[in-house]
Amino acid sequence: MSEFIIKNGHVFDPVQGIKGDKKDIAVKDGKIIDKVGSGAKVIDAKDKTVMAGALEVHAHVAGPKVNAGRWYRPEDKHFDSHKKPGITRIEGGKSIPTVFKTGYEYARLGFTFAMEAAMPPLYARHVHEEIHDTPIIDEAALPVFGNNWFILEYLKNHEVENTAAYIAWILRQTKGYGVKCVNPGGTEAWAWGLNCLTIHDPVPYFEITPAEIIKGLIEANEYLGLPHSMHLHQNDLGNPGNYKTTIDSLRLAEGIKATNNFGREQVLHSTHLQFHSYKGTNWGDFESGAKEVMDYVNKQKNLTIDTGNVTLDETTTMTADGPFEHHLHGLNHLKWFNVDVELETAAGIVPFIYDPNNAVFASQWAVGLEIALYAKDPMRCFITTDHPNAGPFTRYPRVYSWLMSKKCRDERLHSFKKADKVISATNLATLDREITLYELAQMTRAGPAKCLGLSKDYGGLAAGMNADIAIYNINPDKFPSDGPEIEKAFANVAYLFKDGKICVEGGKVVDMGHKQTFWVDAKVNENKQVMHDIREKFLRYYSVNENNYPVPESYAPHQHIIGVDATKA
Amino acid sequence: MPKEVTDVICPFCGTLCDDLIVTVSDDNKTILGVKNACAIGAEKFNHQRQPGRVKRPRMRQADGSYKEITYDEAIDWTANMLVKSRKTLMYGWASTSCQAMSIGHEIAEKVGGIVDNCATVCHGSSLIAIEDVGVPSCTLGEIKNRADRVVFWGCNPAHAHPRHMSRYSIFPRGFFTVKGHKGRKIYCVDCRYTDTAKCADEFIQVQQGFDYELLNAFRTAARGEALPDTVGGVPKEKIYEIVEDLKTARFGIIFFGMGLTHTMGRNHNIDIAINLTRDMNDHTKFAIMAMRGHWNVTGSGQVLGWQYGFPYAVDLSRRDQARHQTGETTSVDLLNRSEVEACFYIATDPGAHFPVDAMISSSRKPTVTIDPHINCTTEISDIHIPVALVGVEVGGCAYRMDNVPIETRKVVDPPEGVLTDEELLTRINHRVDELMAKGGQ
Amino acid sequence: MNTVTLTVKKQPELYLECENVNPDAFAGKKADDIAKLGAYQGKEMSTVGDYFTITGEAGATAADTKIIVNGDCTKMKYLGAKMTAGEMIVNSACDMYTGSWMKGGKLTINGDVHSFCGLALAGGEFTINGNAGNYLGAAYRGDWRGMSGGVLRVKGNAGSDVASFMTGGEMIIGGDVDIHLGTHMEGGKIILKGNANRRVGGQLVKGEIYVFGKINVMMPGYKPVGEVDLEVDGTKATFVEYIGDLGERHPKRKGEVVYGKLFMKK
Amino acid sequence: MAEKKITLNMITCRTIQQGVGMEAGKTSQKYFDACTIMHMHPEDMKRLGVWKNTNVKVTSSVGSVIVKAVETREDLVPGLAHIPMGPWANRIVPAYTFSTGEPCFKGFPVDVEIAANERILGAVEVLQDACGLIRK
Repeated sequence: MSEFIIKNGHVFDPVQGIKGDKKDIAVKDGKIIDKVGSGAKVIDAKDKTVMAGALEVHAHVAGPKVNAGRWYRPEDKHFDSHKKPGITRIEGGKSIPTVFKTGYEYARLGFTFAMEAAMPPLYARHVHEEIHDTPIIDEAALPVFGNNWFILEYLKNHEVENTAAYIAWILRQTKGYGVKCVNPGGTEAWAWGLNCLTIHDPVPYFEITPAEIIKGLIEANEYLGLPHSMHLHQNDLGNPGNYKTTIDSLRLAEGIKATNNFGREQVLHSTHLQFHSYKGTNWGDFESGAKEVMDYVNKQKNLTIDTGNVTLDETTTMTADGPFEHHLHGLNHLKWFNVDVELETAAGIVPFIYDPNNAVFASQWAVGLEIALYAKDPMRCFITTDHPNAGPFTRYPRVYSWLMSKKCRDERLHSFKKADKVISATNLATLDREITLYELAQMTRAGPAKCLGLSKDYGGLAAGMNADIAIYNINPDKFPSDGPEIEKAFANVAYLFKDGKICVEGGKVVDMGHKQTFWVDAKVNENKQVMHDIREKFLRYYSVNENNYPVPESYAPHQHIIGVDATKA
Repeated sequence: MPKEVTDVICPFCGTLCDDLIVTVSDDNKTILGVKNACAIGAEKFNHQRQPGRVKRPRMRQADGSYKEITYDEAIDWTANMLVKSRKTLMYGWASTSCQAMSIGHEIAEKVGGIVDNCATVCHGSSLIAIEDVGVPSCTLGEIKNRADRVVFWGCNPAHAHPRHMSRYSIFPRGFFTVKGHKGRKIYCVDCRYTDTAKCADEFIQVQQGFDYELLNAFRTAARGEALPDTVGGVPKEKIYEIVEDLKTARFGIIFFGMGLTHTMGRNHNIDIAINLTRDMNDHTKFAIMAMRGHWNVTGSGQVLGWQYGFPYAVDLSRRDQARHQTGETTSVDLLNRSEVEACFYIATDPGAHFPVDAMISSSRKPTVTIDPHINCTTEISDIHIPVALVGVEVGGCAYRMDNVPIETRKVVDPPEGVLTDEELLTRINHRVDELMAKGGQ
Repeated sequence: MNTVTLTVKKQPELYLECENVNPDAFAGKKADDIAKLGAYQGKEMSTVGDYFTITGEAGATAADTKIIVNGDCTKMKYLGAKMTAGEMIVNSACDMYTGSWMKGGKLTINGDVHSFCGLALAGGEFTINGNAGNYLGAAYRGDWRGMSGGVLRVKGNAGSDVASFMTGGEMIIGGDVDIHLGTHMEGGKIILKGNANRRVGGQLVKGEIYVFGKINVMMPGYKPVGEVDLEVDGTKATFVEYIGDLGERHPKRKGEVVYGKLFMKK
Repeated sequence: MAEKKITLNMITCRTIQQGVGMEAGKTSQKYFDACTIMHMHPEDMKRLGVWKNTNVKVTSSVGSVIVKAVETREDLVPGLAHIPMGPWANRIVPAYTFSTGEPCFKGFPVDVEIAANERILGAVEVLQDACGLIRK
């Protein structure tokens, strides 16, 4: 493999505390090293910004609902399907790009890793088929557990050890990365057309509450010591007044300490917090609850969050929160897709237009920005658009421009048709903070890497770390104040190194890299009870045989397996 | 010693049963018996061992007879045809693996093909309807575990999906459905008193071609509005009675088939059935599902979906963009209008299943057909390339009618020297690369 | 206004994609530049000049440009598609997508058009002095936004799925239509001078349909509510008024349900 | 008094015998037996004066095919006829799709007349014949 030396760039690396100093980065055999020989290829990064490759902590990029969203929306790419010159394939789709476009676009934005945020275990093979076809970026997927019958039955009796053994079994069958929980209990209730809107609403038949599920999954996650924490999409998403339920759920993590060998400090990651930070009782008196929620998050060191920024686009919402999508369809009457998955979960999809002329959508935009701007510790707050729910990930550069330039976001805020209403319903106008490049590196690199338990090799530029490096045409000494300029600078990297290879140069994809699928193999003590329950459920209730359930090896030809030993004496 | 292969997936229909047990000879060459399969599935496995199977490519001669050629010759001819043609119909894919489809799409993107699958004459109407109005659905296990009202509308699983009723929809006992059949009320709506109708608690005979009107009447009744005395031959009292009963379901499901997709109005029949299902969700929980035919037609839609964003009829002929318009880029329309210059058929038999005028148009163009067996299409093609039977002689991923993917199993070796779809397509792809590098189009 | 005249000099062997034959693409161009615009048959890229003789030159903008096309265009797609201003007259039958996604200007076809013409028409005047195929003025697949503005006039008959998902504008059909007229309509106005086969106004949320002839089978979701005297496209007559589709959702305005309306000439 | 020619509404559908025959091979006897039949209502058979298992000529707007008339097992209403899907049925299926991609497989008018002495072509033959590929 070739050697590189990236010279004279302004380096931003929270791992080493480097804040824009000029520093050379040496690369050899896919790793960052201290020094390279004189034969190394020189990359001139003068007047450029150098960061580690970014990590996407939460996006819907592969799997059954993502794909349904693609193919049932031909109108989303009818005029948006192009092939760029070079080695790339045809790229299609605005709100839900095809797998090819997904890989290329993430790479062009400087990303080297993306987490698929919701994998129904029964559909794991589908998720991995798409991951397999997504070029360049490394990917992993989180199986969903919050409405799984095994989990509901074990946690009803607070059987944490059995829960953990079952989680370990699922991770191995599905090549999954960690524990995702979506609308705990509510999605099982949805199988009967019902929902759980607070954490104390009982789940029909199973006699358990969302609170018990959340707490039990956090405990099981720490019992196993997985690299990532429990990853929660809370109950009552998207409804005015939900911030109380949000804080109630976050409180469940109080007093629990992270137990793992990966440097992770949080026990709960609360995702797309924007959708969960609303005050008021209806859309008429709706107000931002971002301050209340972030005040709590800032105090609790064992929590991480991501934002879920609304980008004010036409997009496609999709979530395992089945009842929410049904509710949304009732509001906008656009085409509704739903699938309930036996014993495990559900999913819904509805196209959505975040019209800036609408005061509610403009306020949601403001709430998302507030979440990031209120965050005291950028190592615990990550920028996402909950792609494609609040907007497509391809809009990250625009989100960065709103966060990094007060001028830019104020221009947007004051040009809303109902600006007065938005300003009075939110606190955004009062916030002066501008996210710095260093903070951006924390929120998109070092932070997510630590949260996912990958901080040893990813999210930084220290010697020994993986050579995933993004170089932007940004001179920190002359940081643009103009929104479109900031956007342009982040939209196409000057260079993207993935595993020490140049994959993007001048915004153009030049190499497909060495794409890997990450998953976690947790060893637990032999558990006869759980194995018996699994056999029983497959014989009686599943529609596929147990032997046809696992993801075959060939689906993930390049695996990065993270081993965890959770056997107990 | 003969051995048993268990958990075998049946590569016939969209039910994708995964509990077959196949007995094979100890040399892995011959299937000796099949357990758990329906009559059709069993025949598929049994046909594998019949003598007289074609094992090498064949080329049609001037006198109409076929002459054996080598794989290399067939691959070269095919690649040349693809490179030369300005617009090629690449139809089929429903009986091959997702892995093979992926390679096929790569070829299509290079040569300017239009990739279409068997949905085009099957559940294409359903896909149009879902594109227009979405679909509330579920996996088959949900029906087994929860459904207490089951409606078969214009479908006949007793003939087309023989084990569907016993595995998922009528007879099985599930978690919340411990009484099995007794706990479910089964309706069948059809213009014929089919064998499926004979299993139903209630049969509603609709006048052929009046499904849209009848579904409109169901929706109107559900909103408590007035109806004419009869709709599509069904008295209004009956319509009100059924609608009220469906509202009292705990979990209801509508299965539909060719009775809706092939009948006047096509996609609209499904569209309005989906809307009825959506309306029912204001009262209780309801789902609807297409009874997909070919065992992996769903998979083709999925792979096209994640690679191009459209479920079928994907026009890559411009090579720099993907387009989709049923009625234009669909196989039968392309052939009716003679909009393509060459035809490439894989894992399907349009000769048996397309209307004759479309096939007359096809027969006048250079044509390659890739199929394990001789069929109607191979006999009007310039070249027939035999391949291994996917799901029997080679594995690969397939998607069930509810979009659940299952990796099919290889149970016996293919005949010696016979390529798999993946191997063959890979070689065609390489040959296309070589020709294009040499300055082909 | 400058006039460009195109005369077909060669017939395509397949179908020719003429997405560059419209006032917007021609604006500011002389005959030589127009000749260089792309035209496609599958993967073969040729030019407008390969298929047409071009005389005259375009105006500075689309609004200043008039295009006249002579010769047989039966195998030409996308003529006048996406035009936003100016004028275009085709003295021939045309293939698919003629006048689709049109936003403004005036397009006249002196012949028949095939399917998918006038898709999602948003503005302008589109006149077909012949018959039209299926999906006239409908939405593109999957879109809930069909024809939203402008005037679409067909002298003869139209096929099936006419005006699906229409949200605005006006369509006048001189002759008959086949099945599914105004399905999923959510606004706008359709005037049908002839007869409709079946399924008029199915799943209609909002909008008005006027039918001068007969409908073979009426949708069960329509209910007569009275008679009204109206003047419709220059014809004064008594119409029976129906509301519907009663099986479909309807918006409310000031507490009152707003139904779709179907008027049948007595 | 039987009529010489009657008009019926034709639907083409899958049957389990057709499925089995298809998997047995398109040139197999099983396939031939399963697909070269037309299910008719007894009243229509009476109207035409045709006995069970007699060959009939079925003509649609696009062509004709010879199949064997049989009494239906899955009840039809009078006026409705059914040929299992396959190259014989498709010999008469109109290819018009209403711009939906789906031809008119179900619900098209056909004329039926007795053709007791005419031969039913084989699966490949019926297609090759239509395509003009049989050298006579």
